[in-house]
Parts: sequence; structure tokens; C-alpha cells
Amino acid sequence: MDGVMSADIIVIILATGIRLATPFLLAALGEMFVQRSGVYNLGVEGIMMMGAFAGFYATLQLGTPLLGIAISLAIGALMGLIMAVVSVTFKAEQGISGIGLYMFGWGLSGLLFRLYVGGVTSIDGLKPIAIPLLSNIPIIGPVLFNHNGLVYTAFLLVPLSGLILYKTSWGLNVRAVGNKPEAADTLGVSVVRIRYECLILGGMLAALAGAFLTIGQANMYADNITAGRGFIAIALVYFGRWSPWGILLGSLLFSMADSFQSMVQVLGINFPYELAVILPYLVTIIALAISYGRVWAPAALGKPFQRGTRG
Amino acid sequence: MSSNYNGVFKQIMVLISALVGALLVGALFLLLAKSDPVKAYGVMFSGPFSDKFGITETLVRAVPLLLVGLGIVISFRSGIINIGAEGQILAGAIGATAVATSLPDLPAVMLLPLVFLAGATCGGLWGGIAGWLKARLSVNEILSTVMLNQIALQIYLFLIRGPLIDPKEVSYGTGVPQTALIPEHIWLSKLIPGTRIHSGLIFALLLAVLVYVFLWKTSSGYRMRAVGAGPEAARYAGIRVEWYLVLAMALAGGMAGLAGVVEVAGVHHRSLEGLSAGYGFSGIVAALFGRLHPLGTIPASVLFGALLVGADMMQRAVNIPAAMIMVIQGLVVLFVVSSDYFLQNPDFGARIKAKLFGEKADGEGGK
Amino acid sequence: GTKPTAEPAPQKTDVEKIRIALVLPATVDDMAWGQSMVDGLKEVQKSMGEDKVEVAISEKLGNAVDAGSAIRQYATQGYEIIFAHGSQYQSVLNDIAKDFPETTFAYGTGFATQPNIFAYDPQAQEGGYLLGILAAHMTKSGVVGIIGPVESGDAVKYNYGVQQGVAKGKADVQTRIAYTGSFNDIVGAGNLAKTQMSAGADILTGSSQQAVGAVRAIGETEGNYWLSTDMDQSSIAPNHVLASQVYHWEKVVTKIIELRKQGTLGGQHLTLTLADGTIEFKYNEKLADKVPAEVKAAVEAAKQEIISGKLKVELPKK
Amino acid sequence: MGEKIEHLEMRGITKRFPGVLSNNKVNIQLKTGEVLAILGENGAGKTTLMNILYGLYQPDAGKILLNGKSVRINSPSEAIELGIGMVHQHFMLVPTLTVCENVILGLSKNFFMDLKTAAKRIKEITDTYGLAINPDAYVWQLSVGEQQRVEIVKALYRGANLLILDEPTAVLTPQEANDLIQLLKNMSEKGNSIILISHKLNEVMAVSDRVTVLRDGEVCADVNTRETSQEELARLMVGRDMAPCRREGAFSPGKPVLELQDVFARGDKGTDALAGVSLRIREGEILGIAGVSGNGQKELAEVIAGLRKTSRGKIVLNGKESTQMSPSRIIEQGLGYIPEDRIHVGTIPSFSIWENLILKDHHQPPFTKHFLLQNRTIMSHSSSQVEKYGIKTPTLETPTGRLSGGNIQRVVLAREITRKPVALVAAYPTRGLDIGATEYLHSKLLEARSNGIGVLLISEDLEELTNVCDRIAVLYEGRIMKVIPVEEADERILGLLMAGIAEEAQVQA
Ligand SMILES: Nc1ncnc2c1ncn2[C@@H]1O[C@H](COP(=O)(O)OP(=O)(O)OP(=O)(O)O)[C@@H](O)[C@H]1O
Ligand SMILES: Nc1ncnc2c1ncn2[C@@H]1O[C@H](COP(=O)(O)OP(=O)(O)OP(=O)(O)O)[C@@H](O)[C@H]1O
Ligand SMILES: [Mg+2]
Ligand SMILES: [Mg+2]
Repeated sequence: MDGVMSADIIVIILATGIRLATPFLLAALGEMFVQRSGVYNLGVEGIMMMGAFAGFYATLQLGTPLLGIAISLAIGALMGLIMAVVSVTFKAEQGISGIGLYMFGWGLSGLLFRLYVGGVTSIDGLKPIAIPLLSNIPIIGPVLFNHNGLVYTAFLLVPLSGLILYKTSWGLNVRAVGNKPEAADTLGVSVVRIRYECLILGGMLAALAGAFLTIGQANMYADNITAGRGFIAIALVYFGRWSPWGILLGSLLFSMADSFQSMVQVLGINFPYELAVILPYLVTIIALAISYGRVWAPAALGKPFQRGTRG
Repeated sequence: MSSNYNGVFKQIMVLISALVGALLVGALFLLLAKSDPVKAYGVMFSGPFSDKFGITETLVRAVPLLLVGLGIVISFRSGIINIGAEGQILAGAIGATAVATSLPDLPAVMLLPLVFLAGATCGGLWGGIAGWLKARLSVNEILSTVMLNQIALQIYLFLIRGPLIDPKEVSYGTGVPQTALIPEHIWLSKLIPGTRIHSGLIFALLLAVLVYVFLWKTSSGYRMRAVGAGPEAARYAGIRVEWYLVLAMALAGGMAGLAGVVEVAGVHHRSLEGLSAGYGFSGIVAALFGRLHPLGTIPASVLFGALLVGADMMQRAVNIPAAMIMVIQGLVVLFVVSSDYFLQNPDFGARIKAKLFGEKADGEGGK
Repeated sequence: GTKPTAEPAPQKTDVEKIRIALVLPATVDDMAWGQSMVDGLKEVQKSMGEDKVEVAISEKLGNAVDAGSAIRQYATQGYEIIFAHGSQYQSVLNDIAKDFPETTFAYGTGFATQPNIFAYDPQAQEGGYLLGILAAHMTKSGVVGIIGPVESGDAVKYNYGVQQGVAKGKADVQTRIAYTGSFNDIVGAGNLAKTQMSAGADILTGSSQQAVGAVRAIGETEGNYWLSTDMDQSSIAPNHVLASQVYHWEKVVTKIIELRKQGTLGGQHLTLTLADGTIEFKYNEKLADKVPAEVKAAVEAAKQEIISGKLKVELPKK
Repeated sequence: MGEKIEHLEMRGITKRFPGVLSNNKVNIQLKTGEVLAILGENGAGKTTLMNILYGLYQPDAGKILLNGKSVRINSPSEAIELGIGMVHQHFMLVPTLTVCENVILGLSKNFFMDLKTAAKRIKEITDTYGLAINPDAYVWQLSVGEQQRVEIVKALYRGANLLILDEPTAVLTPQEANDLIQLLKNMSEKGNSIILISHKLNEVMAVSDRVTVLRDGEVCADVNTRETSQEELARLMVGRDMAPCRREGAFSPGKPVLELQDVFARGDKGTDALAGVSLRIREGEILGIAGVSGNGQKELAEVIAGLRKTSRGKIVLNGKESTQMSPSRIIEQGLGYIPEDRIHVGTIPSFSIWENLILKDHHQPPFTKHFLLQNRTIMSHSSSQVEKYGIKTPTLETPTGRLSGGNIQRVVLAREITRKPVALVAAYPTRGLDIGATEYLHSKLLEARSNGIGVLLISEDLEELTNVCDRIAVLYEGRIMKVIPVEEADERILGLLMAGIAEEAQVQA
């Protein structure tokens, strides 16, 4: 046992944390748009699995991870569309629809894997891209600037999402639809259309998060590959109070904690790992409890929109 | 809930259509898996009903589904959504097992009620946490229950491989994570020898009637429904909304906990891995299928139990990957929740027609 | 179907055909526990003839209720030997076996038997011990890493064996154990492997289906090795899997078939050991030259001691 | 943007909802620069008609003619396109957005919003009509009157020259209502057409050029304002003569039933909404609370009902201190309460009429014995209530959410008065009710008074207050400015007090 946390170890924890944050960030930013429009999609986990499989299979067949990404985006859009039909057009209870979508996505990804791959198969996934010069900066260079493209994408999406949400007309529509859909409706903003768009966007980002697991991390596919990450991503949206920067903070905190606990275990410091596994969930509940969720939540969250009903 | 014959008939028709729709889409995936949908569904529907084995297996599933479903009915009617039954089942199971194994010499008349009580209490406490978090700190209960499921699972696994592990597993060195068997005199009696169906079925049916009476015939039930349907008005009328939210979740958790007890006392006779078996989620579907009515949940649980058994049989009969079962379950959930819309919008069919023939209907709809 | 209570006569038709069913908690292609048994059954089918052995498999039956249905259904359909390949099936079998006294049931890991239930029990610690000795000699960094799924059952036995082997091999080599907390989180296992390596481990091992994620992660590095258990995982990373502990299920299956033919329907606790050849210690041929002869000799010596019974690898005590 | 609306005609409009014929062959007409008032009882079909014009509903029959050409209005955006703007009864603003964002919502076709240009145009509009609003303020920070101005700016920004206003003054203070009337006149002079729905006949007389009266979904009169009178309009609407209900009989109050002593309470924004309120209500008296809404009325009612905590002070109800009591204890102690939000607080919309009628007493005999609800007793109780209070409903099982506003209010009133409270708090009980329903409610309050109940009536309608109250207290910024006997109260004095202008008057309850 080395006893001390040397600088090296800290660099490892940080770099790992950044890598681990990526899928949470992608899925949570997507879910943020969905919830901002007034829908919550509990099916993120299922979409991630489908995205993970699609990305993996396309990469396996076509040989290039870039096509894998493209195809998983398309599949994610499709899954988002299903959720939209069920929860927006048919106005179904969103929590339950999400659970349905989760089961469907889990089942279908497993089925397709068995039918078209069957067995542990590796692929050549995304390679890290060291950003010239920047990656040579001592200590923070390797922490920040030696990752694969999806990692950079996820982090770039944070300011981009902020820009879209607060500075564009579409972002204005999303915020209006999520807070007072009947107002948006009377001004000719189609509530249905905005919610469809957000669910599709959210589906694409969730699928991308899944694809990151297969072609950016594991370089293979296995049943239940997401292992609950989708649900954490949803919780992070609440934690981050529906803002991209809050979500960034939450994702980093969460994944740094995870990376830290792995290192603690590896270094043999006596630490019950059951607690380590529970910890993220516990932290999330506590975070939800102290953030008084409702105050910040989009006012119409979870309420299907029907023209002409009283509130 | 409109109770006239016409309304019920219509609801049943809509549900059946939803089921058929789900299966039709499922058939596409069966074709993809290169198996014959007719044969597959043939097995799926005849299997659970064709012999004693199928029927009893269906009922074995229906018992925990009904218990969980009753809890879901209570919670939904009280305006709180319980996705946490998976964890509550485990809490109930482990509580029951702990009591049963630590007091093996108590006579059944004392031990069995104690065991049921312990299970209901543990499940209820676990559910109550989410209720309390919602009532006091406005934590979204859907999220908290999903999280609590994970936490319960980890604690449960820790207990069955640590403190509560069967001492024999340790002495033989196999270390299989499971508790000792509960004393045999409190095993629920089998209703039909040579099958797994046990007296928990009768217990669950009685409880369903009890829940119905509670919700619609008592003042406390009235209060809970009032809290669910109009929390502001309930508070205005002097009803302690927070308390009833916690109570609703505690009762829902208690029901799920009882499902755990029944699984332990009736089926497994100990706590082991995989005990909750997804009943926590399927129970929600069963409750929805039963239109969130305690008595409707009875046939719904049997139907959904048959679906689980049938899908399982189908998988073996036509040899398709097990993942197919989950695909079908997911589709059933999606179709059933969507079907509500058709009950509330009777003119929907007409609108679709209008759309198909190119007329714009009502200025609504995606694109 | 047939009535479940009335015992269907084992189908002793014109061809002497034996019908075997297998129930799996995970998948048939998990590259670990499940797949090793499936491979074993295929092996038996090949050696006895496809027409002599019928095999039916149900997978993903992680919960004992569904597994119970499947086992019962197989029993009613007249399968003669039913393998419930998971420790969690013990209770279910106890319940079912009474109703089908003519059917042979087998499960593992476990010890408790019935007149028609076999329990099988791989001594995972034995192979673990040998792999531990190998690791201790092969590590350059002096750190051996273990990626555990969950701290229970076989995983604990195996890990404990590895630890003892490493300690025996070289006193100053460290073993570091970390758990993912899940049997199937391959991404988590991959990440944990990366953390292990960045913290200094250069030889890694671990059990259950999650481990393939770690194998793949090691496959992407230079100079790190993986030691596999349950089956030979070298197909995932041919240049990185140094050696394996392989379970020869075909031998267990054959033995059960033989015993049944002789009228023993169950009641035995079958262990898998190095001594009876049901556990094999195996080098990856592709990398065999990387292991110095004296290391091989040390491993071989330990193996012989275990086989001869001179050395008993200890089991973890709780 | 289409051509300017010179002439609008809705011809033969019919709209059916399940079980209701909401509009039956309705015709209305409007020329440029004209103000058309639409009158009718609750549920007469006014809002439905306007929603059809604004594209929210499609008529089952009939057509809309703009400048003589038949048009089809499929959605609000098409209505906007044609130059129609609508200010809804319940505001259609997004509270979490700024004024500017609310105004440009749905307009900007560019990728990025251009808030600067928008703010400039908003200023032009507000300058033209003399409306003051800050484009950068968040809507949730604005008063009701300001929010209404935002709604009007929203319509004008979209180039509306036909403006529909659905009960715009129901929630405004008298001052704000006057301002609005001025604004509407100003706008019609500038060549805009206006359709105004209101239950307040004096406003209709003051601003409109013509009046169309609806009854049960049909047009029953279409007259020039100059050729009619308030009395005639009332008769046309209700179908009989109307005389305002006034208190009569001597004022002989008994012992105090509700007393507030120096009560402080925080509002939702965390500041003191009540800052030292002292009041005393006696048996057989109606005490009015006048004041601009938002000066602590809501908090006052909630504090008395135990739904909001006091931070200081003491409340005595029926001889017992109730400051720390739970709502249910306060109900037991004899408080009746008609809340401001009758639909979501006063009733549970999805519950049936009988369930709502026992909302407060479901747990005690005779409705519950041994935890079991006594259905037969409840039903006979409910049907007698429905009869006694004239609640128009098909069955006792009908959910109250399907009733009209007036009938929902009758359900609440029936429940609260039948319980025989010692004190009754009524918050804006006639808001949005038609004159018939208003009259009925007033008569019931007076009946309660003569039965010895002490009533606290919170209202913005000065005419209502002076008609039924014995004394009137004016609430301003959480303080009682003054309590005056009704004989001394006239609109001018009350108006000054409500604006907080009079010299600090001592509480003299
Ligand atoms: N969306 C709807 N669904 C069903 N019925 C409706 C709907 N909207 C209105 N109605 C019915 O149409 C009738 C007319 O309603 P409308 O809203 O037009 O009345 P109103 O004249 O505006 O009344 P008020 O003075 O109370 O505002 C009512 O009887 C009501 O029951
Ligand atoms: N979804 C609906 N279903 C049935 N009736 C409705 C519905 N929406 C509105 N109504 C009816 O429309 C009429 C007018 O509704 P509106 O929204 O104008 O409220 P209101 O009754 O005027 O109450 P208030 O003016 O006090 O808010 C009422 O008679 C009401 O019963
Ligand atoms: Mg109206
Ligand atoms: Mg109205």
C-alpha cells in the first residue's frame, strides 16, 4: 500500500473521471431538452442500449466507428420517436411509457445481438486524439486533451446546449412549451412538434451515450451493457436543475466519485465496495432532496398537453 | 370509475385491442428471428391454459403480481407513482426471512403472522422513505424509487452473502449467496400437490377485496383518493396531504413487501438472488391493465402472469432468444399505456380517418 | 403436455437417446460460466454422437421463479438430465425433484444433494493458485490486479486462490482486489482494469461474464497480461491472455450420464479438481514462449503437489 | 400578414360538445373601429365562440367572413396571420420568460432570437398607446394588471387590428379596469376593432358600440349600446328583471366569532404579506375586505383557515385561540371558507358532486360510521343539497369539473353553509360569475348573516361590498388602512384608501 495519493494518482483519477463523465453528459443533456419541453423520458436506458448495439454492430460490419456513430444516432432518433408517439400523441403516463421503452430497448438490443452477432466479439473503436501542444502541458495536458472524439463532443455540447436553449428561437419555444404549453399553443408554436423534436434529439443523444460505451470504451458489446447509467443520467438532470452547466457539474462530480472509489479499492484501502456501489445512488437522492426539485422544474413537466382543458 | 356495463365492456375491448396491437408488432420481431409467429403465439396463448402445469404456473406469477399491483393501485390513486416495488419486494423478503430464521421454534400460528408483519413492515418502511422524501422535500418519487431499487438490491445482496448467509454455505466453502431455509412448518401449503401453487393466492385475493373496500367504502380510502385527485382541495378540507402521501407509499411498499413474503414462504422458502423477478415492474403493468382498480387487477394479474409464462414457454418451444420476452413485455406496456387515449377520445377513430383522407383535423397532431 | 405429477417414463425408445436440458442464469455466449457449460455439452454431443444426445437450453433465467418453470417444463417433457447451472437454483430443485423422482437434476456451485440431485462444485481456488504463482513470477511491476464481480461464491474462492498463489510465488508481489459490484457490467470492468493498470498492475485476472470487458481493455495495451478462468478467453485478446483455468464440463456431464446409466440418479457432491482433470491449467500456446522455463517448472511443481494431495489450497473463511 | 380587417362576420356558428350545444347558429358582426360587447350567463357559449374565431376550436357548422371573404381558421397562428389577437380569460403568458421573450414567442423565424430589435418595437407600441412595461422583467414579477398589458402588447406586436378580450376586468382593480377601458377606447379610435366579453354591465355601457347577448348558446339580442340600458341588458341575459341584492334589516351584531390580533405572515416570495393585521368579526355581521388584489388578501384568508403559518400575532376563532391549529381543527372549530380558486381548491374536479359535498365531513357521522362511508345517508343528503341550492347537474355522480363556474360555486356554497359555521371567509366568491349567479350568492351570504354567522367577504368589487357589507376594512400592503361603516363608505374614499393614500388610519375594529 502506497498510502499517499501522489500527483500521478490524482491525474489518473481526473482523467478517468472525465472519460466516465462522457456518457452521463451526453444522455443527460439530451434528457434536459426533453424535460425542458415538458416530458420526462424514463426510457433513456433502453435507448442507450439500442444505441450501444447499433454503434457496435455498424462498426463491426462497416469497419469504421464514424458510421457506427451515425447509425446509432438514427436509431436513437427512432426510439425517441416511439416515445413521442406514445407520450405526446397518445398522452400516455410518461413514467410508465418510459419503463415500457426501457424494456423494449433492452429486449430488442439483446435480441438483435443474438441474431446478428452472438458471442463476444471485439471491434476497433475510437482512438484517443491527443490535441497537439495542449496535450503536452504538464499534468493537465493528459487529463484534458488526450481523449477520443466523443469525449470532446460531449464537453463541447455543454456550452452549445446553453446557447441553443437561451439564445435561439427554438430554445425559446422549448422553454415556453415546457412551462406553459397552452400559451405557446395560442401563439402558433406547436407543442406537439416541439416535444417531438426534443424527444428525437434526446433519443439521439442517449443513443450516442450508448454508442460511446461500445465504441468509445468497451470496444465490444454485451447484454445490459449500460448497467443503470441511463437512470443516473436522468437523475443528473434534476441534480443539475435543468441547466447544461449544472449537468456538467453533476456528471463530473458523479464520475469523479466513481473514479475515486475504484482507485481507493485498487490501492487496497479498506472500503466496503457495496457502499461504493450504493454511493452514487445515495448521493443522487440526497442531491435531489436538498435541491428542492419542484421549484426549478419546468412547470408542465410530466403533463400531457391537451388543448382546451382547464389546468 | 364508471361502473356501468357498457363502460367496462368498452375498456376491455380497448385493452384487448392494445394487446393485439402489441402482439402484431411483436410478430414482426418474431419473423426477424426467423420463427413462425403463428406457432409461437399458439404456444404462448395455449401453453399457460392447456394443462395443470400451465395454469398453476400462471397463478404462481399472478400472486406477487396481484400483491404488487394492489400497492400500485393505492399509490396511483393517492397521486404518487411507485416504481420502487422491486426494492420493496426485496425488503419484505429479507425482513420476513430474518424473522423466520431467527425464531424457528415458534409455532406456526404465531410465527407466520409475525413473518407477514415483518415483511409488510420492511416493504412499507422502504416505500415510506420515498413517500417521505416527496411529502417533505418534494423529491420526485419516480426517481427516488428507481434509486431506492438499486440501493435495496445492493443491501439485499450484501445481507444474503454476508450476515444472513446460510451457515452451511460457509462451512462447505461454497459461499452461495442465499439465506438458510425458513422453518418448514411455516411454508405456505400447496393448493395442488405436485405444483407450485400455494395458499398465498387466497391471501392475495382476500387482500384485493380488502383494498377495494378500503379505497371506496371507508373514510380513509376517500381521503387517499382525495389527496390523489386534488391535493390542494384535500389540504383545504383539513386532510393532512403529506401524511397521506407517506401512508400511500408505505401501504404500496407494504403490499410489495407482502409479495416478497409470499415468494419466500410460498415458493423459495429462503431469500436468494433474483427473488424480485421483475414483478415490481410487471405489477405496474398489471395494475394499469386492471384500470387501477383492485378488483380489475385480479384478472389483469392472471392475464399478465399468463403472458409471462406463455412467453417463456414460447421461447423454449420455438427456440428464440430469451430477449424476445422482454421485447414483447415492453411492447405490451407501450400499447397499454397508449390505449388510455382511445378511451378518453372516442372521436379519435374519426380523426384518423379524416387525416387519412387528407382533411386536416382539429389542427393537432405531429406532422 | 403430460401430467406433471404422473412421472413420464424416461423415453427408452429404439435408439438409446439421452435428453439433456440446461438452464442458465446468464447467456450462452458470455465467454465465462455459461458458455463453458454449453461448450461442455456440445463436446459430449460430439463425442457420443448427435443422434444419441439431445440438448435443450434456456438462458437468461436469473430469477429462480422463471427458472423453476423451465425446469419443471423440461421435467414434464421427459428430459432425463436437467442441469440448473447456477448456485441460486438449489431451492428450486429441491422443490421440483420430489415431484420427478426418475429425473436426474444437477446444479452448481453447491454441496447439498438429494437422491436425484447432483451438486457440482468447481474448486476454483486450485487453478487460481497456479495462476497466482504464474502471475507472481511474470509481473514486472510487482502488482497483480484482480477485477472481481461481487464478493461471493465462486469469485471469492477463485480470488482467494490467486492471492495465496501470488504470496507463495513471490513474497513481495502485491495483489490488489477491486470489485465492480455487478456480474455483467463489462464497461465497468473495462474501466476498473484501466484503473488497475494505471495504478501499476501489469497482470490481471477476474471471474464471471463481466471480466470480458477487462480482457478487451488489456488487449489494447502493451506488456500487460490477463489470466482467465472458467474458460479459455484468449480469443478476445490472443496476445494478452497468458494462461487459463479451464473447466471440463464434458467430463462432469459424461460422469453424470454414466452414473445415471448405472442407476445412480443423484445424491453425489461432485467436485471439479485438477486431480481428476475436470479442471485444466492451460497456457496460451501463442504466448507459451514468453514464460521462462523455471516459472513453468514452479507452476508445474505446485500443480503436482495439489494433484497428489500434498498441498491443499485453503478456502476463504468468513 | 393579411389585409386590414374592415369587416368581420361569423355566420351560423354551431359548436357541440359531448352533451352540450355550446353555440347554436350564432351570428355576430363587427366593423372596423367598433367595440362589440358579448354578454351572456355563465356557460352561454361566449368563450367557445371566441375560441372558434381564434382558431382554437373548429365549428361544427357555420362560417367566418373577413371583409366579405370566407376564411377557415385552423389554428391560432392562422388567426394571428389574419390580424386577430386574443387576450384570454386566464392569461397565456409564460411566467419564467421575460416580457420581451413572451412577446416574440412563436414569431421569430431566425435561428437566433433578436431581443434588441424586439425591445425597440415593444417600446414603440407602448409609447403609442401609453402602456408602461419593462421588456426585461420576468412575467412572474408582474402584477395582474401589468400582465394584461403584456397580453395586449403581444397582440399588437403581431399586428392585430381585431382584439378579443375575454372577461378582461374580472381580476383587475377598479383603477386598472378604468385604465383598460380608456385604452380600449383609444385603440378603437386608432382604427382597431374590439370584441369584449364582460359580466360588468357598467363597463359594457361605457366602452361598447354594440352588444350581442347570448343565451344557452343562441343569440337572443343584438342592440346598439346607445339604444339600451343596463337594466334591459340584464333582463335580456337572464330572461327576467334583476334588482341588485342589498342587505336589509337592522345591524345588530352579537359576540365576536373571529378575531385577528396583530397578525404577521409571509407571502410566497418570502416577504411579509401581512404586517400587523387586527380585525374583529361578530355574529350576524358581514365585514368586507376591500383592496387591490395582491395586498395580502390571499394570505389573510389562508392564515385564518390554517393553510398558512403566522409569523406573529394571534387568531381567535369561536372563543379559542386557533393560531397554531391544523386546518382540520379550525374546520371543527367552526370556520367555513369559500376559497378564491373554487375549481382546484374548493372542489376536486374529478370527484362527483356527492363526493365534493362531503369533502369536509366525510369522516364523521352521519356520513361515516365505523370507518365505513354510509352511502344511503350521503346520497339523500346530496340530493337535497342539489335541490336546495339549485345546482344544475344531470346526476349526483357527475364530476364537478364538468359543471359551469356558477354551479361549481353553488356546490362549494352549499357545503360551506350547510355545515353551519360560526364564521365564514369568502374570497372573491363572485369573480367571473354572471349577474344571476352573483345575485344568488349575495342572497345566500345575507341569509347566512341573518342566521348569525359572521362573514368575512374579500372582494375587489366595490359595488358588491357596499351592497352587502356592514363594515368595510381596506387592506393595503398587508395592513388594515381603516375600517369604516358601510354608510360612510363611498367609492372615492375607498379608492383613496386602497391606493394607500389616506393618512394612516388607526384600526378601530
Ligand atoms: N372543451 C369543452 N368540452 C366540453 N364542453 C365544453 C367545452 N368548452 C365549453 N363547453 C361547454 O360549452 C358551454 C359553453 O361554454 P363557454 O365556455 O363558451 O361559456 P361562457 O359563455 O364563456 O361562460 P362563462 O361566462 O362562464 O365564461 C358550457 O355549457 C360548457 O359546458
Ligand atoms: N374541458 C371542459 N369540459 C367541460 N366543460 C368545460 C371544459 N372547459 C370549460 N368548460 C365549461 O366552460 C364554461 C366556461 O369555462 P371557463 O373556462 O370560461 O370558466 P368559468 O366557468 O367561466 O369560470 P371562471 O370564469 O370563474 O374561471 C364552464 O361552463 C365550464 O363548465
Ligand atoms: Mg368564458
Ligand atoms: Mg367565465
